[in-house]
Amino acid sequence: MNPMLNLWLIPLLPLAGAAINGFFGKRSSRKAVTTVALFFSGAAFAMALWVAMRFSSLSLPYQEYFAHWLRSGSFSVDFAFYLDQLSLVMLLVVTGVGFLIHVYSIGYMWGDPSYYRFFSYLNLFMFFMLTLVLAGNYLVMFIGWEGVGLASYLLIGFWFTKDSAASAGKKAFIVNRIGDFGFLIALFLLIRHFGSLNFNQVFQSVLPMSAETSGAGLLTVIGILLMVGACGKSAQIPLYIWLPDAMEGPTPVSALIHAATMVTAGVYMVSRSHVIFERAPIALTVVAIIGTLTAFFAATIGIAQTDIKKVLAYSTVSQLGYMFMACGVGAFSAGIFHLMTHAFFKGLLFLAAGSVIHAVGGEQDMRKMGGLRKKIPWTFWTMTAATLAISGIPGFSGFFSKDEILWRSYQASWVYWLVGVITAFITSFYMFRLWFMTFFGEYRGEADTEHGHGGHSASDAHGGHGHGGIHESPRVMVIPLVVLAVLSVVGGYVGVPGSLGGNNRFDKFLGPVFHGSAPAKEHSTALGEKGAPEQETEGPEPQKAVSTELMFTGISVVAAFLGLGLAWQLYYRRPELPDKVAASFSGVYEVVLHKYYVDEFYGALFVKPLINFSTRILWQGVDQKVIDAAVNDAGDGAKHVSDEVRHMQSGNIRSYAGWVAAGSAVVIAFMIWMWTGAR
Amino acid sequence: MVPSYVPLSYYLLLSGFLFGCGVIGFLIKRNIITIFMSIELMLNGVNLSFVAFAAHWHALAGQVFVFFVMVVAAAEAAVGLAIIIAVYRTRETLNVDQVNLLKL
Amino acid sequence: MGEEAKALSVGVFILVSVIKSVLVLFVLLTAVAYTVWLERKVVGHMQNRWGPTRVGPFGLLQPAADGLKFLFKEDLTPPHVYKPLFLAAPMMAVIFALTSISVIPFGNSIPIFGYNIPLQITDVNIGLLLILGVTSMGVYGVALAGWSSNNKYSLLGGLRASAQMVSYEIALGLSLVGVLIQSGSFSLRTIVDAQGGRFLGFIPRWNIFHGQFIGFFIYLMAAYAETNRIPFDLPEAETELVAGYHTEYSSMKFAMFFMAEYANMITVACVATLLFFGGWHGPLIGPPLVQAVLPVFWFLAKVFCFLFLYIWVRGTLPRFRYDQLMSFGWKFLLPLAIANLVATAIAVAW
Amino acid sequence: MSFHLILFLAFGAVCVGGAVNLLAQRHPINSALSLIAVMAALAGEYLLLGAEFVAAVQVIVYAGAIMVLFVFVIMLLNAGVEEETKGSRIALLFGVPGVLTSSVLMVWVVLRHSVTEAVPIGALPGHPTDIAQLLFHDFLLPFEVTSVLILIAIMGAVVLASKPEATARKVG
Repeated sequence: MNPMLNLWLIPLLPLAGAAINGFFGKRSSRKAVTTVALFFSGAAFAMALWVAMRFSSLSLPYQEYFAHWLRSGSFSVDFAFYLDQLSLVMLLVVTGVGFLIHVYSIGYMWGDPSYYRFFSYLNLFMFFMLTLVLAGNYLVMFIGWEGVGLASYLLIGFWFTKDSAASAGKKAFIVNRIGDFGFLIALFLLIRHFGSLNFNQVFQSVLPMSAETSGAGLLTVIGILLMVGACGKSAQIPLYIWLPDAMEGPTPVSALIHAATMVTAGVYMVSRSHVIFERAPIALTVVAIIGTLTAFFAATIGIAQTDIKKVLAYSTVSQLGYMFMACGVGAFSAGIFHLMTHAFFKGLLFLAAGSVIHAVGGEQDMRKMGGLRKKIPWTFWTMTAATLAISGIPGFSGFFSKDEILWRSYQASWVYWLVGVITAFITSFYMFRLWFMTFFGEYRGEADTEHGHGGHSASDAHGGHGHGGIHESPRVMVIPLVVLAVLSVVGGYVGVPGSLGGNNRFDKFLGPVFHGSAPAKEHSTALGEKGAPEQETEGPEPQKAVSTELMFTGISVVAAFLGLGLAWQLYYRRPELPDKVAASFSGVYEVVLHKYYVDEFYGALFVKPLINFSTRILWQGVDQKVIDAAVNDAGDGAKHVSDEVRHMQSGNIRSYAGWVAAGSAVVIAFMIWMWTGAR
Repeated sequence: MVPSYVPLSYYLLLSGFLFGCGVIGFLIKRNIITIFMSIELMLNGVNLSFVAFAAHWHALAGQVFVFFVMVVAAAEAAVGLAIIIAVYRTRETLNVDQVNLLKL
Repeated sequence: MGEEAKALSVGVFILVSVIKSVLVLFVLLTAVAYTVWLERKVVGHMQNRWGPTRVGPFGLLQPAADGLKFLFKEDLTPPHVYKPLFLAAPMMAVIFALTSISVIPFGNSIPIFGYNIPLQITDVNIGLLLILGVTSMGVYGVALAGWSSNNKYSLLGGLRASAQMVSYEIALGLSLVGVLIQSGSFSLRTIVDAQGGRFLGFIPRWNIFHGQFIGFFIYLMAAYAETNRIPFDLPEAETELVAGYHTEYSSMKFAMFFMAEYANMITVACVATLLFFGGWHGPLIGPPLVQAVLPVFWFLAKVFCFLFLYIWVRGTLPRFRYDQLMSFGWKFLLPLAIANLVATAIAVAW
Repeated sequence: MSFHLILFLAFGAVCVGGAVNLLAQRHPINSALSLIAVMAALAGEYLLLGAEFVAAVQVIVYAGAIMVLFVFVIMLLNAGVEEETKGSRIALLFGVPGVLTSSVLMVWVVLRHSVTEAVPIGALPGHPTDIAQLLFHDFLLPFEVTSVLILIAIMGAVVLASKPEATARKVG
């Protein structure tokens, strides 16, 4: 039997930190707040590591039951945790990256007046995220799901005095709600048809079912609805619009929540429910298509962005698209693999970007940067590592994961692969564009004296750093950068594909979760072209496959280097070219610059009609003319009636007695009548 | 002496009569104290029927209920008379028709 | 309509009852009269006077003289009184006072003409409760008298009387409950029979020696208050209220109050004797006839002792102040009585 | 015309007379006295029914304590003859007819359905021990509750009747 791991400690530690900081942080010193926040998040990380060490000795999936939550009839939900390879990976990523970002935030947020609030929120986020990851059933997962939404809302709107921040937070929350709507309906369907939300029971009852190859069935519907939820949380088309705005939050938040952990919750959720998806090929296709489209689409937007964080945001969206593409083609382990590496290098990118912004005094526009290579070497080098990683330059973590995805997607359908490769090219292009614009050429910003005065420091956390001069960030910020840099370099080697002489250990590790759960063979042939059969990744692969895989690897590498070259051409050797290009393609450029006017489109299509509807019908119509009217009329009616009846209540005791007597006479008469009638 | 019987109905009629007198008194009397006495009269009427039924059904519980009624009556008398005194102190009258402001 | 109704035929029963009633009434009234004489004598001697001496030897005819005096005095009713009640009050007082004597047993039943006649007008098995009830009704006489004579002194007297009696009635009843718990009956006869015999051969098995001393003490206090005797005679406090509730009364009506008061004293003394001093129990010696009469003698002797105690106290103690009276009754006697009751209950349940 | 019936009628006559007198009298003290008479007569009825204990308690509690309180209050407030006020029409228009109708109905029911049943004299000797058994054993909880009720009533009476300034001093 399993030893008691006390998993519940892992989420509860950050919660305790959040509570302590939230209640007492206002009065306690920054040092105290720092200590608390670091201690609890670090403790969670240590605990996760300890669990990882004990992991081999566990019989999986390891489950912990704490208490009954709901009970109605046969349906019951418990507070239960569920640990297997998948959630272990997520656990390590969340706690590890989270802890690093905590450390980073100390330096970054030091000058902020509501320092304690930030860390309280951050810890709270950790709590919810861990709950989500460790949940033993969909409902507990949903708690975490909503909780991270809340935390992200709070943190995006951290500088709520800034209107854009506040509205960005609202936007994120509302868009997420749309996704949660789908998620909830999926949960209801699960309850309705499987009578339970526990992963075990649901999956046990799903496993024997055969794949719905012919037309959409229950599982398909559930899958698509789950995907809707995932779209909301993981910023996929059509619900990705909140993520770029979310960059209004402090950069560590963007790094932790909107790059590393929260936005990947959707991927986690989809791959957690892989049993369902594998039996719903149509849903899988939907996932894959959405992922592919998002990847490409967001990447193209990324090209034209000039705000450094916006670029990163769109790249995040597109990377998430990659992950969903992987899930969509049934390569869940590849998706999770990319999730992990992405957590490393994208977190690093954001942190480094934050460090850059920090250095130039709150400026976020890349056109006002440049030539920072010398001034902030640590940031430069770490950022370089991250850029190489994300662009899929061989040897870096991103390369392995992205390559894995591309290869598996090719096995599903060459279309995915093609789009994927193009996206890879674009990715490396805009990443290196960012890289060149930021660190090379000569500095295009204002004079040093301008740095970090009110306006800028208000625009991002730079309160304490009023002094001029572009300067390297303090050590407390640099160390996490370095650690993450190392991780994003070596992080990929856990999953070196067989074709490159490795034996995909990561895939093997996750194997027990994903493999063997696929529907029976004849179905898998039935879904031959799409939803790659899991078996292919197991064991040494056939030679032909190896050679082709190598070829495709080569192609993607070439694409990456092409992107690099183009960026070098445009933004390093001949910096004037881009404007020309933009001018020549002004129409396209405008469209891309304005993100394909998606926000405006949504505004015109949904938001404005909704507002008008609510104003005209709901507010002025229903609320004022029906509800308020009803209430008021009820009040007036009561008043009028009582004005009449009041006279009955003369305050004369004997009159009351008279009424009582008359009434009792009536009652007695009635009773006797009934009684005589009865006999 | 010869064992003799009185119909239960006689007792019931008597108690009903007492009760009715009590109600009438409550209705037509103007003096608060008298009204209270009318209430006591009602209670007594009820008690009589209690005891009569107790004797009729051979159930002592009826008599026990009488004790409870008495206790309630005692409490009611204590509080009621205290109220009357308070009313008199503020209103200088014992006439219910002049104590019609629903407050003391 | 007691149990003995079965033994006797109706006619004889009624006859016997009437005879007994008349007898008891006569004895009682005489006793009342001579209690007054006794009081005057004793108090006189206490105050180093002679008391009544002129009428008859030792003034033994004094009661008769008083009675005549009352009879022939003018019976005046002041114009401002509320007449019906003014007339009714003294009668009430007397009636209630005399009623309560009806259930007092003076001794065992004695055989006369083959009939077994109990020395008691009637023996209801709730005798004690009846006495309590009647004595509690006794307050009406005083109160109504005070109110109806429409005179502020009298009103105060009446108010005091009713308040005092209601207050002390509780202590009185509670003090008796201890005895009831011990004997387990309301019937005075049973209670007395339970007190026959002796402890250790010489201590009579009376309730007062049977753990009810405190009960007896409380009963005594409460009884004095109930009968409006010194030190609790506030309703008729001459010095403050000019004789309180019977200020306006004269001649026979006044005599009625007088009789009522002394009758009550005698009743109370009888009850004390029955409940605490073993009733008619006492050493029985001599020939059968003597033995038949002796219990009655013992009973009367004990009652006499109590009456003497009454007079003695009156001769010695001062009067309470009204607030002292109330606080004594509510704050001392009542808790003490409750404590005694609880203690007795525990002891019996042991 | 049995002995029992005679006694019943005698006591009943006192009851009826007292009740009617209570209504007829205009001075509260007379009403109080007539009520006392009613209660005493009721005690007699209880004796007829064999409920000796109840009868005694009726006399002690009702006639001896509660009514004494009434008389006391009447004397204290020196309540005079009740003055004729316009009164309340409702009481007369609705109340009295209501009472009459309901009582008529009740009489009808009683006469129709329980004439035959009869109670012998002393039908149920309510021995104090049996009553105590019921009171302190079977009805223990109600008994305790009533004791609490009494306690509350006492406190309420004290608070209500104590002089306002006295209470103010106690409170303040």
